[in-house]
Amino acid sequence: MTSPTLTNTVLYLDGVSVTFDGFRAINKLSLAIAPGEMRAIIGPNGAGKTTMMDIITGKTRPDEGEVFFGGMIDLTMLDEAEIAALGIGRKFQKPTVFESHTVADNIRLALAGARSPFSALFGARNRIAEERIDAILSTVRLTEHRTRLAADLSHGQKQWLEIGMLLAQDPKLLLVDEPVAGMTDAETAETAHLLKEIAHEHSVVVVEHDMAFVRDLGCKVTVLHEGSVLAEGSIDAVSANERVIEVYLGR
Amino acid sequence: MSRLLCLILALACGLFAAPVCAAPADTGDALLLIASGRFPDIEKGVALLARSGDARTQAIIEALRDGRLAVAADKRVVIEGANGSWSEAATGEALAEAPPSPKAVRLNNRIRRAVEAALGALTLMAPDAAARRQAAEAVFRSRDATALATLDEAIAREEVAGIRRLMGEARAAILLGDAGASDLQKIEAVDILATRADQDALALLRAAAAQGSPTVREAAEGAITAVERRLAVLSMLQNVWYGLSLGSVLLLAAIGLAITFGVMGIINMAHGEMVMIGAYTTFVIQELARTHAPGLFDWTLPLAIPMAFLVAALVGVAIERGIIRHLYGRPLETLLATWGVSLILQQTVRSLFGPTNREVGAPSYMAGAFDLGGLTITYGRLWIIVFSFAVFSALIVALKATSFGLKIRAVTQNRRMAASMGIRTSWVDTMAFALGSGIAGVAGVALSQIDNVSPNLGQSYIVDSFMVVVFGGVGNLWGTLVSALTLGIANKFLEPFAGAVLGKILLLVFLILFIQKRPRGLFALRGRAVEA
Amino acid sequence: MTRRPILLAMLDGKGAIFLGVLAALAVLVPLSNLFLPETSPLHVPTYAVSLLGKYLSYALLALALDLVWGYCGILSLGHGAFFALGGYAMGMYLMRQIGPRGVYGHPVLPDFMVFLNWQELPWYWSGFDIFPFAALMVLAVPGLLALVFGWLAFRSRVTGVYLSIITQAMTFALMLAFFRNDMGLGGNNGLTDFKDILGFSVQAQGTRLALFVATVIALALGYGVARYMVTSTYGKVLIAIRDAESRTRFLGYRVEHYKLVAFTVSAMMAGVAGALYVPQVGIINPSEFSPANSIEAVVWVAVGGRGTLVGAALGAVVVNMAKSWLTGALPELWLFALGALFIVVTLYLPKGIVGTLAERREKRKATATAKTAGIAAEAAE
Amino acid sequence: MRNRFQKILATLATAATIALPAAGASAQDVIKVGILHSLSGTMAISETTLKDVMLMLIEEQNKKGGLLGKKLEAVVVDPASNWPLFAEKARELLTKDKVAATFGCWTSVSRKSVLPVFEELNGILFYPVQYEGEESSRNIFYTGAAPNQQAIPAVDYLMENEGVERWVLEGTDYVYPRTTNKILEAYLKAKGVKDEDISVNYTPFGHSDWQTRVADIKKFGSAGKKTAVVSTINGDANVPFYKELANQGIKATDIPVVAFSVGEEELAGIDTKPLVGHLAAWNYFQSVDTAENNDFIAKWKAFTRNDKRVTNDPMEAHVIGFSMWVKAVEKAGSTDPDAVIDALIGVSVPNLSGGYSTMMPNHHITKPVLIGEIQEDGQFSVVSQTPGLVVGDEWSDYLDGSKDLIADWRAPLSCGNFNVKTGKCGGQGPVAQ
Repeated sequence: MTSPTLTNTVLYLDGVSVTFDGFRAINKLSLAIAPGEMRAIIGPNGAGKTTMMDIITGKTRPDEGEVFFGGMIDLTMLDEAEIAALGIGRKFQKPTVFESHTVADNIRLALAGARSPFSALFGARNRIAEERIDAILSTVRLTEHRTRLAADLSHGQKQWLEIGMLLAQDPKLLLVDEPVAGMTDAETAETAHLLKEIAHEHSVVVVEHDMAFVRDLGCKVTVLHEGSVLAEGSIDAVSANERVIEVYLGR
Repeated sequence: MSRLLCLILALACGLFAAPVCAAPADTGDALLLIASGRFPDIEKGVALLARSGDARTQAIIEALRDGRLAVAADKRVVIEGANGSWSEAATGEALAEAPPSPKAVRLNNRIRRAVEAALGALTLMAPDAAARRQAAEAVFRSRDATALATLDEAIAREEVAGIRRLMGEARAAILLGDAGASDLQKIEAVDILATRADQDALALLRAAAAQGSPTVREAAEGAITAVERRLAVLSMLQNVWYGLSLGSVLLLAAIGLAITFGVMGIINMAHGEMVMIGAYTTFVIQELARTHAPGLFDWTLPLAIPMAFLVAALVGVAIERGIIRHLYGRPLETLLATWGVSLILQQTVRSLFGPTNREVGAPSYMAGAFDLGGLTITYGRLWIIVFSFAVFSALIVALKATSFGLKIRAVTQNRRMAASMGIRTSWVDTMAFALGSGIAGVAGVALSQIDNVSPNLGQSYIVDSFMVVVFGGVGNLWGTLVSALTLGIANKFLEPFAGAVLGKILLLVFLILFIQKRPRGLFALRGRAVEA
Repeated sequence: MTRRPILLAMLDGKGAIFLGVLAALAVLVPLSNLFLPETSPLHVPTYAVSLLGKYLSYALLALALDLVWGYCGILSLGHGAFFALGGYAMGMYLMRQIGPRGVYGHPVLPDFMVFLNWQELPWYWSGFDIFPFAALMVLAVPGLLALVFGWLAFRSRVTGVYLSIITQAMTFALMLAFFRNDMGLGGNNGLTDFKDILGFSVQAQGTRLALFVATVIALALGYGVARYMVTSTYGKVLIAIRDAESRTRFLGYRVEHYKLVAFTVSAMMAGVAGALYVPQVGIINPSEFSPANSIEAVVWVAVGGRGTLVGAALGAVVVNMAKSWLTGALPELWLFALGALFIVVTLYLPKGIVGTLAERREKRKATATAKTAGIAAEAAE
Repeated sequence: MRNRFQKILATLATAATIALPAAGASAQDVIKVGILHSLSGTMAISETTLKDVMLMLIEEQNKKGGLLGKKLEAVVVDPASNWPLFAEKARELLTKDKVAATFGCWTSVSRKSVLPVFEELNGILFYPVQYEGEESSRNIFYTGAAPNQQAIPAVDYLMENEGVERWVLEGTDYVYPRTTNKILEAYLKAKGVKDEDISVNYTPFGHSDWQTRVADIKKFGSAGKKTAVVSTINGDANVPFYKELANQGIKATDIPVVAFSVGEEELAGIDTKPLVGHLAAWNYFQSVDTAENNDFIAKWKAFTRNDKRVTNDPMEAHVIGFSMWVKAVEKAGSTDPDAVIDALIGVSVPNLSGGYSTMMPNHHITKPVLIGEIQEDGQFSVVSQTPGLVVGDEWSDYLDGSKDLIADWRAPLSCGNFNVKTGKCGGQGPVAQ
């Protein structure tokens, strides 16, 4: 891949590899996400989905390859906080919210704005408009749980809260790792709807196992296998691809 | 034998000594001096006795050495034999009844030296090789010129090469200091000592270089530089050895912790007390041996090892069942509880055995040292190194090769999965903790050989142990091994320059900075597993 | 309720009681000491005043420790070091105040320097004869150490036991360093035989009371600062870090900066505690740096209740009172008692004394709010 | 809210009253004696024994009918080897328990920590351990040896009897070894020993790995001249030190070690066979063969119900101190501190080595100095004894800071640091300026 594609991508990976103690988690992975695009990434366990997210968000440094954001910013040079500040939000596989804070506070902490300890100590962060919190809570359908401790939420609600926190960050790119794991069908449908809503003004990358869910999303699909791209295209196209069937759907 | 000796001595001490040999009366004078009880006179007495060449000399001096030479109320000098029999010192004839209130002749260092020198000259031709070796060394130390002739004679008869060499060195030592000796002899002596090339030789050579004819001085200086070069290299090696032995001690102290803390994640502040318990077990076993079976004393350590393991392991089981079991998943709480436990254990031991140090003796094979190409290797340290490596490998095998080890690893890696596979996790926890404690106990057996056996024993090792485990990387036994040895050797190379205190400080600072570079120690696992 | 202005939010029930008690102590203790007759059961003898003062300076140390451990999960096993450094800064001031009244009557040099015949004062002793400077150092020295140490550690993301152990290494190294007589700080004997503070004799009853009151005030202020920090959004972030560090990072917070601020502030508090401790016990020496002391401080916090501030202070006082009492009452057995106390607390009061009480109240409140919330929700539909 | 507040206040108050003294209640028919020795922590090793000795002495005194017709009552506290706690406990003893006299402390730092307390509250402390000197307080009586009662005679012995020319001064890095070694250095130089023949080295407390040091000593000792080690190594570190000496085969006949802090108690922890001939200098050895001593040893073994228990120099110091105090109280006819302090000076009581020890005006006592060689049975055999008694010299003549100072607590001088040059009380004062 070369620069023309690079310039008009929000996220761009080229020839990225990383190894843990000899095991190649990511192998010459290349991927490009256009602005405003929604992309589903599927693949068997150990295909390197989560590791890819670690690399994009600066948690893991790649051994080789380049990772660019918005065309020109080299993510391999930055750490999590800086990358988050750039506008990349991430939702973990296992829902991680601040259990000993109320739902509202979870959102409050996530809302865009100054992040330095001093702004947090003296004012700035303490004067956050409740309206914005309300807005987000209503998008993620948690308004009535505003004052509850995050710890007391149901699994699905936690997933949503975390998505809500992503929204609060108001990122250009959302990385969503298995958002519907352990959700009821109703919740799953809800989530799909929610993500599509979000995708209107953000680029979204969704990692998921649940094929039905991916189908609901109705977006371009990338299949990872052993750390590199196996196939790319519409859900029907990839489901037709026999190598995909062989390594993944087949089982 | 004695006549011969007398003859030789006569030759040795020349004209003025000749009459001495003739008259055993001198023995009488010597004994009078010895009976005086005044150290300087006793010393004179010994010297006189040594020169007298009386057949009784050796017997008397040996008796003196062993504290069997006594002075009776009636000023007679007597020798105490086996099972309380007594004999006249001068003549050796046995006494019918015990002499009135015999008082053993007291020794001090000067007299001990005189005795050594005298016996050295006397036993140069003893039938027993060991005795001859000792004699040669004694003469080398005493440099007693009067022994020269005997020495020549002995060298001529000596078969054992090693001993002959020693005698040669002794001879050289005497000649070098002897004003009478010719330059040729002296230069020859210099060469012999140059081959010996140890501190003592160096000292002699320095002395020779200080006084003596230019030629001798020149030869000596040449030899000195050579010896010094050799010693410099040796001291490097010596440092490595010291480092190894210190490292092995650290390893022993830390290895149990590597299980309870490293593998199980329990911040076990009572670890040091487990070591202490092991040491006290050793003490108890030795006490039993002393009182009941003195013959078995050398076996106390081998015996103590399993016992210490057992005792410490049992205490471990009690702690785990009683306390730690309720704290899994709350590692920091374990710190507090085990801290409490350590206080209790210390006080318990203090009330049981008293607060003072207890004596744990060294069996014959742990005592003394031998020379390895100029390196002094002390047996105690050697055994401890061997021992610590043995324990380490045993542990590795236990964890890697046995089903028990497999279970431990399974449980520590994924408790729930292991449980669902039918492993009784709580049982495994207990066993693992017992294992860690037991090994700590075993370490105590070794440490009892080099350190205080007191209730504070554990406290002095706990901090170091944690350092070692963390530096090596928690949960990685090989890391613990490497870090223990690294810290040990580094410490020993720093000590000569920085001194013991500063050396240790530097090491700690290094450790802190090192953790910055590798926040999970030397051998950290990489990848996602760590985060989980 | 989250709209409540910060200063109001600060004072919850616990805090009010705590400050109330402190105020009461600050007033009642001096009064009873000065005006009640010796014989009255409520009379607090002067030596008891300094004893209380000692407990309270320990309480401040515990408070400082709780700020980092309770609220951002940094288990420091080296907080005794900051305490001791503050103490040494104060001790150096007090030494300089002795002036020519040392046994050798040397105008400037402390006694231990005279008989190890030092010729003049080392450079780092200069300035300590001026109280403001010394006071500044009480804050600056521990603060600076914490800043550097913390910057290194947090930047490279040293966490959990690793952090705990290197903090221990830090205090251990400092202990060895201060034991060295070449340090020019009195070696093993440390600094002692103080005479005056600000021109008043440290022995005098008045001074002791003043020091006690100062300690109470310092503790109250310390509580105020800590409480302000943890109730502000900053505190929320700290707790967020404690619960889910990487999540906080992915939200764009510079975790290391947040930790660093807390760690440094806490270290300074510890320094102040040490500075108040020294004139009341009359000696500062390297054993204050010993890892065991720092661990004990952790124990106080745990006993009182981690993450409750008030609990930490209470724990420090309770444990030390127990210690003072037991070492006198059953000198042979007190270690059993103390050890047992720690075990019992960890087993049966995992949240500590205050923590357990608070938990009960929280539960009640939580259920209540949940109900109201439910009702509100129905109303909304 | 309010009542909860009051509850807490109440609990705090009660807690306080438990922990703190309920003042008064000091019965009139007993005389309380404070015992301030660590029963836990690092110093318990040495100090617990002294606590037992005191209990024994007090029990005996009571058998004899007590003192001034009153029974003696021991008040034991545990300062737990924690120096600030020493000060706290001293305060407790003096204000809460109102003890008439206190016997205690081992380390210099513990004494330094309690000194201001005893001076402030005008108590009496008997300090039984050999120490560095450089101190004389009106309220402290030093029954242990000052450096001139231990170190210097030992060095003289080595020079005369062993012909030692080369010296290793090996010590733990704290004030006692530092001062003692300073004094010895000055003394040796005065005796014409050259700088290169003196090597001074300090190791940390509880130093347990002696390989390097012992090797260095061996090296230093093999320079052709007779060498000796003067050890001021502190209690804990001694066992590993001697074990290493033995292992590396350094015999007393090659390089003798003379120690000032190693007594029978310490040796009880070591197998002494390889150490025979190494020396120690004290004012008392268990092996001293006198009626008083044999009697004391017998009583001690009976009291501890353990015939393996040994006796040592600090124990004797307490024996001397206690009988001095008893005598002084009888002389003064009361336990009033000022009276007793004045009465104590000049009091002379039998020590266990067959002589009399007298309390001098500088609050130090006269003692014989004994040099002993370690025997196989862990005892010492006395190889030399100073002809007369030696007076404890509180201000060493070999240190610049203190050579002009003397202490004399008799009126009119009654000063702990009188400067004979300036004729003023209060140290060298002007001299230094």
